[in-house]
Amino acid sequence: METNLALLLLLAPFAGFLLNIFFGKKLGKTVSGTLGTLTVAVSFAVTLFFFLQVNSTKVPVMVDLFEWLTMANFKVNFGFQLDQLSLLWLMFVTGIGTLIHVYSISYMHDDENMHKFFAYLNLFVFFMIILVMGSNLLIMFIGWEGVGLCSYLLIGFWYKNQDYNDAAKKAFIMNRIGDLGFLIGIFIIGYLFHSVDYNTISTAIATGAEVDMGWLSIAALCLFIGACGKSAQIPLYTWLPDAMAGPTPVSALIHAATMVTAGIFMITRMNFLFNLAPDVQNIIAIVGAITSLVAAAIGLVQNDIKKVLAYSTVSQLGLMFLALGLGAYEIAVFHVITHAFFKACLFLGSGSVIHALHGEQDMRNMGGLKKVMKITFITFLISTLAISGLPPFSGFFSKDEILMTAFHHNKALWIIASLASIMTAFYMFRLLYLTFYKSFRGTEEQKHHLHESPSLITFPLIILAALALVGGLISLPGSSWLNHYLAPVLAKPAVHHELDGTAYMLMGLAVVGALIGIGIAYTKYIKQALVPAQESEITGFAKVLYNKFYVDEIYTAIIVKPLYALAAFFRDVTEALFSSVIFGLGKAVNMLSNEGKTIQNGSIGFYLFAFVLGLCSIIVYIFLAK
Amino acid sequence: MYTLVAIAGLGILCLIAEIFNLRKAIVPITILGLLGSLVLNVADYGKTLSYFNNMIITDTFSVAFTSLFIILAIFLIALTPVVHKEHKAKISDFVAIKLFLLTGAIAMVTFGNLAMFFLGIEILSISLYVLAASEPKNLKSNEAGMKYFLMGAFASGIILFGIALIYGAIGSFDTGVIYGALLENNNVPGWFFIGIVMLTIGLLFKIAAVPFHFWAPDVYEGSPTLTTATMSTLTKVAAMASFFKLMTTLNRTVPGSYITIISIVAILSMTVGNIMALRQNSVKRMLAYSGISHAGFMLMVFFSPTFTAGTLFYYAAAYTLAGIASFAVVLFVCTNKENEDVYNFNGLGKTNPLMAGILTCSLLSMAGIPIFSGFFAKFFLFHQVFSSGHVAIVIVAIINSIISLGYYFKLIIAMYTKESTAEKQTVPFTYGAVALIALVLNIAMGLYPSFALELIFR
Amino acid sequence: MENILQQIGIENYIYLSTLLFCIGIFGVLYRRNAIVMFMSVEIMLNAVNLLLVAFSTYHQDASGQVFVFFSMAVAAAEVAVGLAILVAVYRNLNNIDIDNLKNLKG
Amino acid sequence: MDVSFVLIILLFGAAATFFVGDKWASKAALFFSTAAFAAAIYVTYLFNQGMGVDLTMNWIKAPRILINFQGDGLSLSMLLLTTALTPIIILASFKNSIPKARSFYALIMFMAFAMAGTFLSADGFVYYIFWELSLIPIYFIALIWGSGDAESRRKSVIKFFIYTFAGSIFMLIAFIYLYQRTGSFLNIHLYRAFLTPQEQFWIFLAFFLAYAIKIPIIPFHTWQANVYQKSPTAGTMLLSGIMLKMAIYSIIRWQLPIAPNPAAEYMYVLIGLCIAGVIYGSILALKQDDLKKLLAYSSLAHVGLIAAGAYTLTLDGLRGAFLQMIAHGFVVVGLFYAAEIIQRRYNTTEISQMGGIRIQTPKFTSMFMILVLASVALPSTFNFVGEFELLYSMAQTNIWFAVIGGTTIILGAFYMLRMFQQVMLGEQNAKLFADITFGEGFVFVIIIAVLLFFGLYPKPIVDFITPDLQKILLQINRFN
Repeated sequence: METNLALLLLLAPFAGFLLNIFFGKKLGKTVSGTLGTLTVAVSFAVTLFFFLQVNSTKVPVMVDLFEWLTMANFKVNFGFQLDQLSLLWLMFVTGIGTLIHVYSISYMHDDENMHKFFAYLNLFVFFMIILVMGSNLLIMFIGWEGVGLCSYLLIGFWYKNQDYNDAAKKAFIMNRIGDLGFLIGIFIIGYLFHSVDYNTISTAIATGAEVDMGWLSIAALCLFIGACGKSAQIPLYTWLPDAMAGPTPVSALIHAATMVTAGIFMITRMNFLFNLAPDVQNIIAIVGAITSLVAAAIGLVQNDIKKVLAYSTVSQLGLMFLALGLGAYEIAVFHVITHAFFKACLFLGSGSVIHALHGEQDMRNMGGLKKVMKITFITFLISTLAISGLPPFSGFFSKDEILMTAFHHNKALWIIASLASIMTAFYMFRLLYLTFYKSFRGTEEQKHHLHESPSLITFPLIILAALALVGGLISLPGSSWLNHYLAPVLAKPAVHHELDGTAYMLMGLAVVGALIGIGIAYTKYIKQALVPAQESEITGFAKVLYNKFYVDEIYTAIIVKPLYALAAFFRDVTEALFSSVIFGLGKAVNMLSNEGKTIQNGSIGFYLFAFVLGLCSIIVYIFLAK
Repeated sequence: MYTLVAIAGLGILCLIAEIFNLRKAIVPITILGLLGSLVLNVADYGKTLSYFNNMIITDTFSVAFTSLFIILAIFLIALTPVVHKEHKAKISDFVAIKLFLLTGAIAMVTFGNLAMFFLGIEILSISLYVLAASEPKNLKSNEAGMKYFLMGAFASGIILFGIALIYGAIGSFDTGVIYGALLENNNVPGWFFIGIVMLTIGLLFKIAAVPFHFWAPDVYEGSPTLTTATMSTLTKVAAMASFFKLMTTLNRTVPGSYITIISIVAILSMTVGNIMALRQNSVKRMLAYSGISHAGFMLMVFFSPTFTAGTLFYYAAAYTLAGIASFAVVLFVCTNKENEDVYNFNGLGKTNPLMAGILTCSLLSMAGIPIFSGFFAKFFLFHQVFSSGHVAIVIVAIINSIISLGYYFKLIIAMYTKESTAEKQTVPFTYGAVALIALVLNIAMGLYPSFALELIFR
Repeated sequence: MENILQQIGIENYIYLSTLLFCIGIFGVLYRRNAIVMFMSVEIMLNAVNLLLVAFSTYHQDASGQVFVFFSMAVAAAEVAVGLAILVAVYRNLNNIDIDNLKNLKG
Repeated sequence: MDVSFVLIILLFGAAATFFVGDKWASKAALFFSTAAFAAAIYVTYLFNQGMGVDLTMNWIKAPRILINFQGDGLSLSMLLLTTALTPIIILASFKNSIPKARSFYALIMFMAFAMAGTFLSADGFVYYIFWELSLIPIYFIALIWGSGDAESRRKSVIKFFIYTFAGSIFMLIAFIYLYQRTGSFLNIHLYRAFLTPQEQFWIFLAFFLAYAIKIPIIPFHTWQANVYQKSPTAGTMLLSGIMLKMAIYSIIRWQLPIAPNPAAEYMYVLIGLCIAGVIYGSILALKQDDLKKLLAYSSLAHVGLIAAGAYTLTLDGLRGAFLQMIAHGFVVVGLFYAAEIIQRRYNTTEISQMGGIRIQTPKFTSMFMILVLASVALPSTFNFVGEFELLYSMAQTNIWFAVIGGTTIILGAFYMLRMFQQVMLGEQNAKLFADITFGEGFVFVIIIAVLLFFGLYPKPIVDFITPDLQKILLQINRFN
């Protein structure tokens, strides 16, 4: 029964994928979209069932299907594990997934390949479920690469545009760099523990099996590299902003709410391992903090509405990694959830705006949409407040927990994180002001067509905004349901902060910081009514920021270009060289042959002479040899 | 012994048949006669008999080689009427000369006395001089005949001198006596060995080994193609077999330096032959050089002569069968052509797939590609040389095998990838039949190598 | 006969015939006229014949002398064929200088 | 019934194909190759039932050579691969109008025969004969039915032939030497030969030359790209799908058990060489203008990894090599088939003339995409199973091998997706691209089905080959 239900949970989206890919075109857009949505909804329903069950029984559901891989010293089963962590993830994956499917029915309605869009989206949900449900690292890896594939397919959904295809390719390849790390990590773990099952490994660690700590740390580091790729951390983050080439629902689902949090999921999954590698934890914390700051700084000056959100996502992910690095897994998870709500809402809201403006994404050509798009605006506002970390919105609670943990561990990290938060507040409100306030700056044509989006679009927005509003309730400071719920999957007990003076002071500081950010944005974009300058006019540090610290250019210069140059070198020089060695041998023999022809000169006299010479030399040799 | 007499008699019969205007019957009768002598010959198999005061000794070695020669002669004679269809009057002469040539060849492997050997080699040579120069109006043929004759006569002189020295040292021409004398008395005069060396050199000339090979490409090219076929198949292996027999019976006290010389000559022959063959335009010249390299390969049997008689026979059979098949195709392609250059073969794969296929297979066999007998021949040879401990020469042989692919494939490529220059012709029955039978025998030997390999025993 | 041979010594016969043989070889190598080359070859053969006869006497064995007959017959046959070829060449080239026979090479 | 039955079907099929004439040749070839596949399955079934499927016959007395065909997990799995791919390859050529079709299909069948014989022979000499024999048909296929400028084709094909022949003939010498030592060519006897380390070194080297050229391992690969490019696609499929597996199979079957010492001693050099090939091939594939050449270099990279795995001398490495051989066989045939389909319609393999195909042909795009993904070893495809095990075996040897070798998953994704983008995506191509026909799609569907099925459930194959690999491993470790 449980097996069948679990399979239903897993395979429903896959069925949706199959139906859509094979029959989608014939079924028509509405049917195709509905089908796609329903299959995910089914998964959500099943998840809910399991969630309630596990929440009450506290016993994880384990499903083992068959033996998949056989190594010399370990076996990998095709098995699934529905425990607290995976169910939590499944809840928002399928839940938000369903909402975004609903949204997409309307959003993608004009696209000729809508059935494909839904197919890919279903496939994504399917792989995401595998990633989350797997009972060992390799099953997770299937999902891990699978979601990467879907991300590739969806970023490049409008495949006629080669720039989009480039972005898709970039995403896939950068993910693959991380994946290599992940794989190496799996190798080491498999070698150390003779298993890649979560339970086996955690039991082994809990019972104090003798393991080489050095290798263990390396394994943890490798896994973290994998997480970096998927969750867009320095140095592998540059694909995420580019990934905004995909349709907006994709950005919301994959590149904000679910897929990019896979790294956090993985590290939380393996928390027992990371606990043993404090050095790696430090690295994670530092990388997370720096990522959050750098991404936030870049986000300050971007003009593309989705790019801003993308950098904001990177920055928020950085904060989550910071929490992971500090060993506060439950806090990271908390932020993942709240972030999923408000960031999905923000992306969908921006999608709604883009939809209304027929594809316009540059904020300099927006403005004044507040009046036309009421629902979009309100939901957007709620989410913006949430991400900025203002109480009582959900973001406040999760972000504050992170800041507080950082404060207790390392003041420098806390300062960095706080700075990032202030910047977040600034650029989010900059975004809000530029988009919704003042007057419309686009063309007359666009102005004429401005409209609020249809209900299929606004409905998910409302739900998500509501969740963004109240999501913080699951882990209120002091009495956290989440910490309690997650306790069985975490090796160490949750970090518990006393609600003392320091705590309140920190909360206060965080709020003040957010208000400062908002204030600056307000003065600049409402009071002074500034509009961001054209690219050519940007100078100084702003230009560096605007150009994203030239990281892409640097990567191109130090990796891609040399690689191409090397390829060309290999192709034109070494291949020719290798080839000429072989041909050279042949040529040498042929030359010898040509030379030999002159000896064979046709003269009987010479032939006889050679004959006699041979005769004499043989006789002489025989005598000498004697 | 009766084989020898029968074949000589057959030759005379041919000449008489011409007198009685039985031209048409000549070739069939000869072939039947040869088949008859083959039977006669095979009847002697397994026995060691001697005739005429040991002038002729038949053993398994001689019977095996005689059979091979007879079969080759049948092929060559079968080709004669088609080749000379415009000079019907000549047929009887050509057939008779070939029969005499065969007689010489058989004498060369059945001799029990150096006099018989000398007669055999001279009968063979003189017949060949005639055949080489058999187109008196063709300057090329003249030149070939002249070159071959001059150098051949020179070589005969050397062989004769060698025989004289051997006679002087032992006091007998009888190989048995010489063998016995060597067994009893190791202290033979020094000139005995010079005699052996001079005999060796004369035979190296006949098998066209470097540096006594210069005549071969020129003579092969200039001679009428059928004669070239005879030279490169029958003559070459007859000389080789004779050489082998001489050395195994006479050369009991082989000093190391003799083996060194053989190995140097073998290496030179292989290498020079293969390298020179690479840049030849004339197919006949190319096959001449290829023949030189094969002579080099065959010389490797002398490293362990006690065991290699079977291998030599196998190699000789494989090489000659492939040679006959290729020359049949060359004859077919180059009839009425000015020369035998490679471009004449362009597009043969399209215009005449059967002949192209046969030539391809024969060339592959010569190159030593399984499962043609040429491969097995090389394998058995390498195997034996390897067991005798001469690894270095095997490596050289292998490198040469690789080089040889270059020119064999040049011809194959021409046949299959280049556009045809000539009209499609129908294949005369004899060419097709001879080539096909030779190829089938070749492949059969490849599939069942034991038969030929174990034919010779003591 | 025996005495003479013993007096003179078999070595001297060998030297003589070797000398003759070498003269023949040099003749073949040095001359370009085909007929003269034939004759040189004949000298070589005759040198051998001499040697054979000498050995025959030395060994008191008749077979050496019989062999000489063979070799003379063979030489005659050889020359017959050779001269025929020579005539053919002469008809085509109008001379018998072997240096004109260099068309086949390479 | 023994394994020789399959060989007989293939050989008879070759003859029959030749004699039924041009019109029916392709059908006859398809029929007989499918029959051979069925027979191979039946033989495998018998083998699994514990029945003997070996054939032993005396052939040559001195030197003692037996005709001995042995069916075990390893040889039967390769036999199945060969006989499964042959009908696919034949089917893939169906749409082409091939001049002299009967010779073409007969040569394909003959090649299948020779390759199957190579896999099955237990007698080193017979094995060598089949090994060489397989060279001849592909030579003619590439020479006669190849594409491109005739002169350069001739040059590269002859280079290929001489080069591979040169390598393999040294193997023959190694066999002759082994025969001197053991008096037999049978592999089980050769395994038992007690060779000194120095002897082993030379034997190993001789084998290595043969295999390194055929696989190919750099720097012996120069023949490959040109031949792949210039052969007709069926030829390329035979070469890359099956023929180069012969060499890797031979490493496991012959080279390592006979001369394990140098393999262990020079392990780092060998693996390093193979991995260098992985990187080199991958980087080269980045900048290729010709689709088939690109695939050739990608194949170079993939087989480099397989060979590296085999040289780790671990069970994982050997098994991974086997799994990946099968997986790669299917995927590379599929990819070259895709190239062929494009070539059929556009008459070129120049990547620059492609692009914008996806709009016109969604079905083909999806299938091509899946093959590309399988080629980059996406988990749940068969290739992932193999590649994972290979990389894991390398990680056991030295983690850096896995790291450096693992870059193939990055670079592989790089060049394959780049290729896919340039070939398929973008604005609609001016030239019309008809969507694939049922027959064409059918081939793809079979290949994809195999790749996905075994990707998720490789256990049957694993269970089938593991016992015999363990035996081989036992031989490899016999000196320790």
